[in-house]
Amino acid sequence: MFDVKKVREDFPILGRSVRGVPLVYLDSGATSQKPFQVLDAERHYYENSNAAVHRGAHALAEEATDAYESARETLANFVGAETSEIVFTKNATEGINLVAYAFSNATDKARHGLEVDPRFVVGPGDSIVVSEMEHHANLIPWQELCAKTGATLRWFGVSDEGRLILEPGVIDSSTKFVSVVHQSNLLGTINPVKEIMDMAHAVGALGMVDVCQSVPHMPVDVRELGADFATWSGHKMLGPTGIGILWGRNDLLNAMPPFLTGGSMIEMVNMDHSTYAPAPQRFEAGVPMVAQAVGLARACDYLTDLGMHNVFEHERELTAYTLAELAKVDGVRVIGPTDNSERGSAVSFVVEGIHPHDVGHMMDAQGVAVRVGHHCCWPTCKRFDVPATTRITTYIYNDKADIDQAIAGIKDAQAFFGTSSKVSA
Amino acid sequence: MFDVKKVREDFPILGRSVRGVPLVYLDSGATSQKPFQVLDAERHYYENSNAAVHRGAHALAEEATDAYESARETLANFVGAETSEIVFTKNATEGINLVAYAFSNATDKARHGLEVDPRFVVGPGDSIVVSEMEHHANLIPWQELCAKTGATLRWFGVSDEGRLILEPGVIDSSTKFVSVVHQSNLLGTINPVKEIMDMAHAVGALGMVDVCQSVPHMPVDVRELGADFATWSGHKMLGPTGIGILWGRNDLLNAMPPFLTGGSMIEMVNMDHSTYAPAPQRFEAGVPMVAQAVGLARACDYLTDLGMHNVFEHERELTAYTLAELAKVDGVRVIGPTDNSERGSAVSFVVEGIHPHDVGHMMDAQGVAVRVGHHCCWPTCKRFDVPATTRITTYIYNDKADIDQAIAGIKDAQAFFGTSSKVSA
Amino acid sequence: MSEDLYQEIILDHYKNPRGKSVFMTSLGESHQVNPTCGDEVTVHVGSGPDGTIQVSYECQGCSISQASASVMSELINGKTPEEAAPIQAAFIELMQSKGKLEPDEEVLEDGIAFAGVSKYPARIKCALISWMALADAQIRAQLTPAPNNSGTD
Amino acid sequence: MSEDLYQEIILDHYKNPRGKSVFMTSLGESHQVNPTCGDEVTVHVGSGPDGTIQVSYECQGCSISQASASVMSELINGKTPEEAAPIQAAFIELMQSKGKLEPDEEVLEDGIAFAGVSKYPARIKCALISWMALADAQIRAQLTPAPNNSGTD
Ligand SMILES: Cc1ncc(COP(=O)(O)O)c(C=O)c1O
Ligand SMILES: Cc1ncc(COP(=O)(O)O)c(C=O)c1O
Repeated sequence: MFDVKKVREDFPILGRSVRGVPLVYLDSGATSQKPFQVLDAERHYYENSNAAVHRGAHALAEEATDAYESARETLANFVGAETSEIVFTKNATEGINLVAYAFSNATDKARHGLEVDPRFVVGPGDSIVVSEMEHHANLIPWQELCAKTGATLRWFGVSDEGRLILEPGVIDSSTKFVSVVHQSNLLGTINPVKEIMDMAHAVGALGMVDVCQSVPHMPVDVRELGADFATWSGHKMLGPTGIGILWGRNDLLNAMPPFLTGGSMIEMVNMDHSTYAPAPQRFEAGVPMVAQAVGLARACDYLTDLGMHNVFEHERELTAYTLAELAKVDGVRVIGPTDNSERGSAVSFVVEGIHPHDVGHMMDAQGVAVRVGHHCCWPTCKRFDVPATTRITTYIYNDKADIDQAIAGIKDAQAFFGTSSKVSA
Repeated sequence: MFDVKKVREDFPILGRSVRGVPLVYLDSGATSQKPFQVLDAERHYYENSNAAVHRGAHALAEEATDAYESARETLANFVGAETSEIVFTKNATEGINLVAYAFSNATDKARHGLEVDPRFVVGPGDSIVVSEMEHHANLIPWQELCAKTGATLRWFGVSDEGRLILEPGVIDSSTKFVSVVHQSNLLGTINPVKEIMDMAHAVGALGMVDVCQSVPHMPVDVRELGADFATWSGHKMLGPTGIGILWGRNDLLNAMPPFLTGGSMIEMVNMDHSTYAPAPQRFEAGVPMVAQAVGLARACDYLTDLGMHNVFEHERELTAYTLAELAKVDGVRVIGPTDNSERGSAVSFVVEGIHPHDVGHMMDAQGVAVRVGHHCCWPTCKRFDVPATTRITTYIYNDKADIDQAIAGIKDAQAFFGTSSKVSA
Repeated sequence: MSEDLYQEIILDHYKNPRGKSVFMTSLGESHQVNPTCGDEVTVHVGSGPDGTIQVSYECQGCSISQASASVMSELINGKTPEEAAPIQAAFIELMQSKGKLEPDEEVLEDGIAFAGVSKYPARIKCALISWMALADAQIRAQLTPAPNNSGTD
Repeated sequence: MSEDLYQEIILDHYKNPRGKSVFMTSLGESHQVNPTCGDEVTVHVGSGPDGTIQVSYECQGCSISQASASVMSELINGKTPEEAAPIQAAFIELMQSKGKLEPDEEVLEDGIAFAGVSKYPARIKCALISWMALADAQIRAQLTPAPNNSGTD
């Protein structure tokens, strides 16, 4: 196991005060903080090798291209993928949209008599399957695809314990695509994605897993997901803002029409017709986020040095502690699994009689940064009949003292709003 | 006017050696270098205020949101726009695609009976107009739109002098959209975009200007372009990689269907239906490139301190010098305007008997970084019957000594390949 | 601590909301949602026999949004559109002031308690949501001050 | 300077290209383009009476791509598919070596001059393009060594 105290030294921001008290950052599920090693790597790139990649023959351009492509290799190794299967996007949201647009673009082109891979053509009578615990990023692109093509959106429901209800018949022969979250950012649930992807493949559908909350927090091998695509963001795993990853099976990426089009993704260009490069270039139009790729690769190295198994174990322990401490506070209800198996470190809760906004505010006044709201899972909130939740999420730099501080904040809120007789120390 | 020597001190990379000789960077048209002020601003954000914007209520989230939205304001002021008209994208390529997808998405939705603004619905019989000097980023998205909708792509040709030929009839009553480049990245030509936008509006079409090569190099007021949309990249104007801008008239942005969908761009979300926020949020799905926005705003301030008029004058002078010096070298043919009016600082040329790749290589051996190839304007190369060109582009940190070094490299190439009797010193 | 946000007046309005259900005929209704937290408010606007505004509302949200709706109803109910307009403008101005405005108690009465909210960008929307719904409902009910300052329907 | 890139041998092949038009019946043709610079090469493959490979090519491109095509034709023309295969493999390996491989003159002859090119990532494609076209044309002409190592058609 690693030394949290030592890890914290790598994160200058954690030494900060907010509202006059020391910062306790428990919002890594929204975005993680960055170690100086990542910031140094980005800066080193800018100060030494910055140039347009894949477009120049001079020395700097060669160095920049090498830095960018090496970063791709690091990312591929981090999740057990082939280098050519790693597409850099600006965030996970773009990754999911990229795949959704492969369907609408292929469908449009098929209508105009162009040759496309039939697996990406959808229309009335076809279905797309998601779940009731999806982040908006893995819901709305599919709603939009259905609105544009006439396909139908279906979803797996969620049990009172916050587990997926894998009802038979949701996925059936009409299903063309299945996309589910690996670890829910609101409930913390870890879903049996391999089983779901197998269900998809059994009916000839393709499948994607939203690994935004799993790749930063546990060892993930994309081959073991059983999926065709997976996507996540760099900013949640110690990396810079503005970069994400789409992993896709090579044969599928090469069977998809392009998404964003322009420079660097072409093979031949004429005024009236163009042909396109193979993946991953096909999906990286324009000058890409080179410095961010370099920074993200450094973040992978940082996590690899800690060991992703250790990261998972560290957070498992913190989650157990968080669940236990919350259980001791009267009037607190956890939304999501309360037993610590098949769940990650996101813990959402509501406090009886106090709106999550007010809970979060009282915690913030103690320096505790937690997120309040629907966490971009509004339908999940509705499923649990709450307008919003307060959410604690942890990472490698958090310890039990941080959780204690959060609990104290909750008790403060209860005392302040008079919903509890116990006043915190 | 500003002091180039002092400016250079802000760019650590310019002190570098490549291939054993001092670097002469003449490839800013591909991407610019970054002053330490921009890098410091990004780092300061990461080390002090990093959090997910628009999604948290805690102190850091408020600071991050403020940093991000202040950056938007700075960008708006830089080009005379309203703050709500500035959409952050990952690069200019995304900006153009965003607009192109507004058309294909609206067209798809109209087909399925959904209410959309008819200005964005296109089909057979409609035309889209570009020019023969467009960057691939402003060509292929429109080819793709036409392939998906049955609309027809038309274009203005280019004269031997590298000027647009504004033939009547190219834009006519069938035209739904016109998109042209402000300053060609290959030819250097500055186009009469106001006139072209007026032609578009006269037939009821909407119009966009690709300002990738103008905003970094001259004062640009988006209102004076006469356009409905304009787009550019941050990395060409001293800013970080991974960020660009789409400017759009507010009423139009709000009349467009969304492009990327997911978190932060919503108004209401249900499992089967969602509604969307107004612009600019509508077009910024997912956690955005916050640090990059902060860095880019700092780049705007840096340029504003120099004065964009001064930047333009400085480069005008350098361009005049470059054209004059190239004219003295036997066997060099400039592709693009040779008189220094209505042109920017990109100077493309071919050297008789030597392939541009070889010219560029010999210059690189002298430390001179220039770009060789089709510069993502392959059809423009074909128009001039050259496979590629060598291109000199300058910026605020270049001076005449840099041009001298480039000319020496060209002469070296001629001597080496035996195409000239004069051997360089 | 949180004194600048949670003034006594705010807590009082939160715990004892005023004017939640005024009996009236609704002439205009507006439903507003805060997309970042899911809070919802519905405001109905009617007209009294003397041409004054009648307001009723339902609000699901945090203490700030509930207290603000209560204050809003107390301040606006029974005012003519002409009397209400400067109060509405003053409250919106206060919320946009980033804590830098000294509110006028003559105009805003209990509303001055929200001065501290304007220092918390994420909470400003909570305080404003019922006022936004009011303005929208007034337009629908055509109960804005004459001459009609339309343009946002 | 540029000695490691522009060897005398390369300049010689560039200025005096060998085997540009071999008279033959084309059994397979491949047109390849370098998308970053617009260079184009077309390679035709035929078969001699003794089952050897005949190669002819047209090339529009830089000195490296032209010289490489010339060397390619010189090395491959008149070889059986079995004899050609190790030469092709050796050249590709050399190009991917980042300057760290000592080329075998026995196998590559003039091709060893390209060792320096492998240090310039942006030029490797130039050196390889004609060899890629050759491999592709061979597959189309079914002039690959038996047993057929297919899988890339
Ligand atoms: C004129 C022009 N348009 C569009 C682009 C595309 O910009 P980016 O690659 O940053 O998206 C460029 C630069 O490459 C350009 O010079
Ligand atoms: C499960 C899940 N999916 C998707 C996303 C979207 O990621 P981003 O906003 O970085 O695109 C997030 C994070 O916000 C997430 O937690």
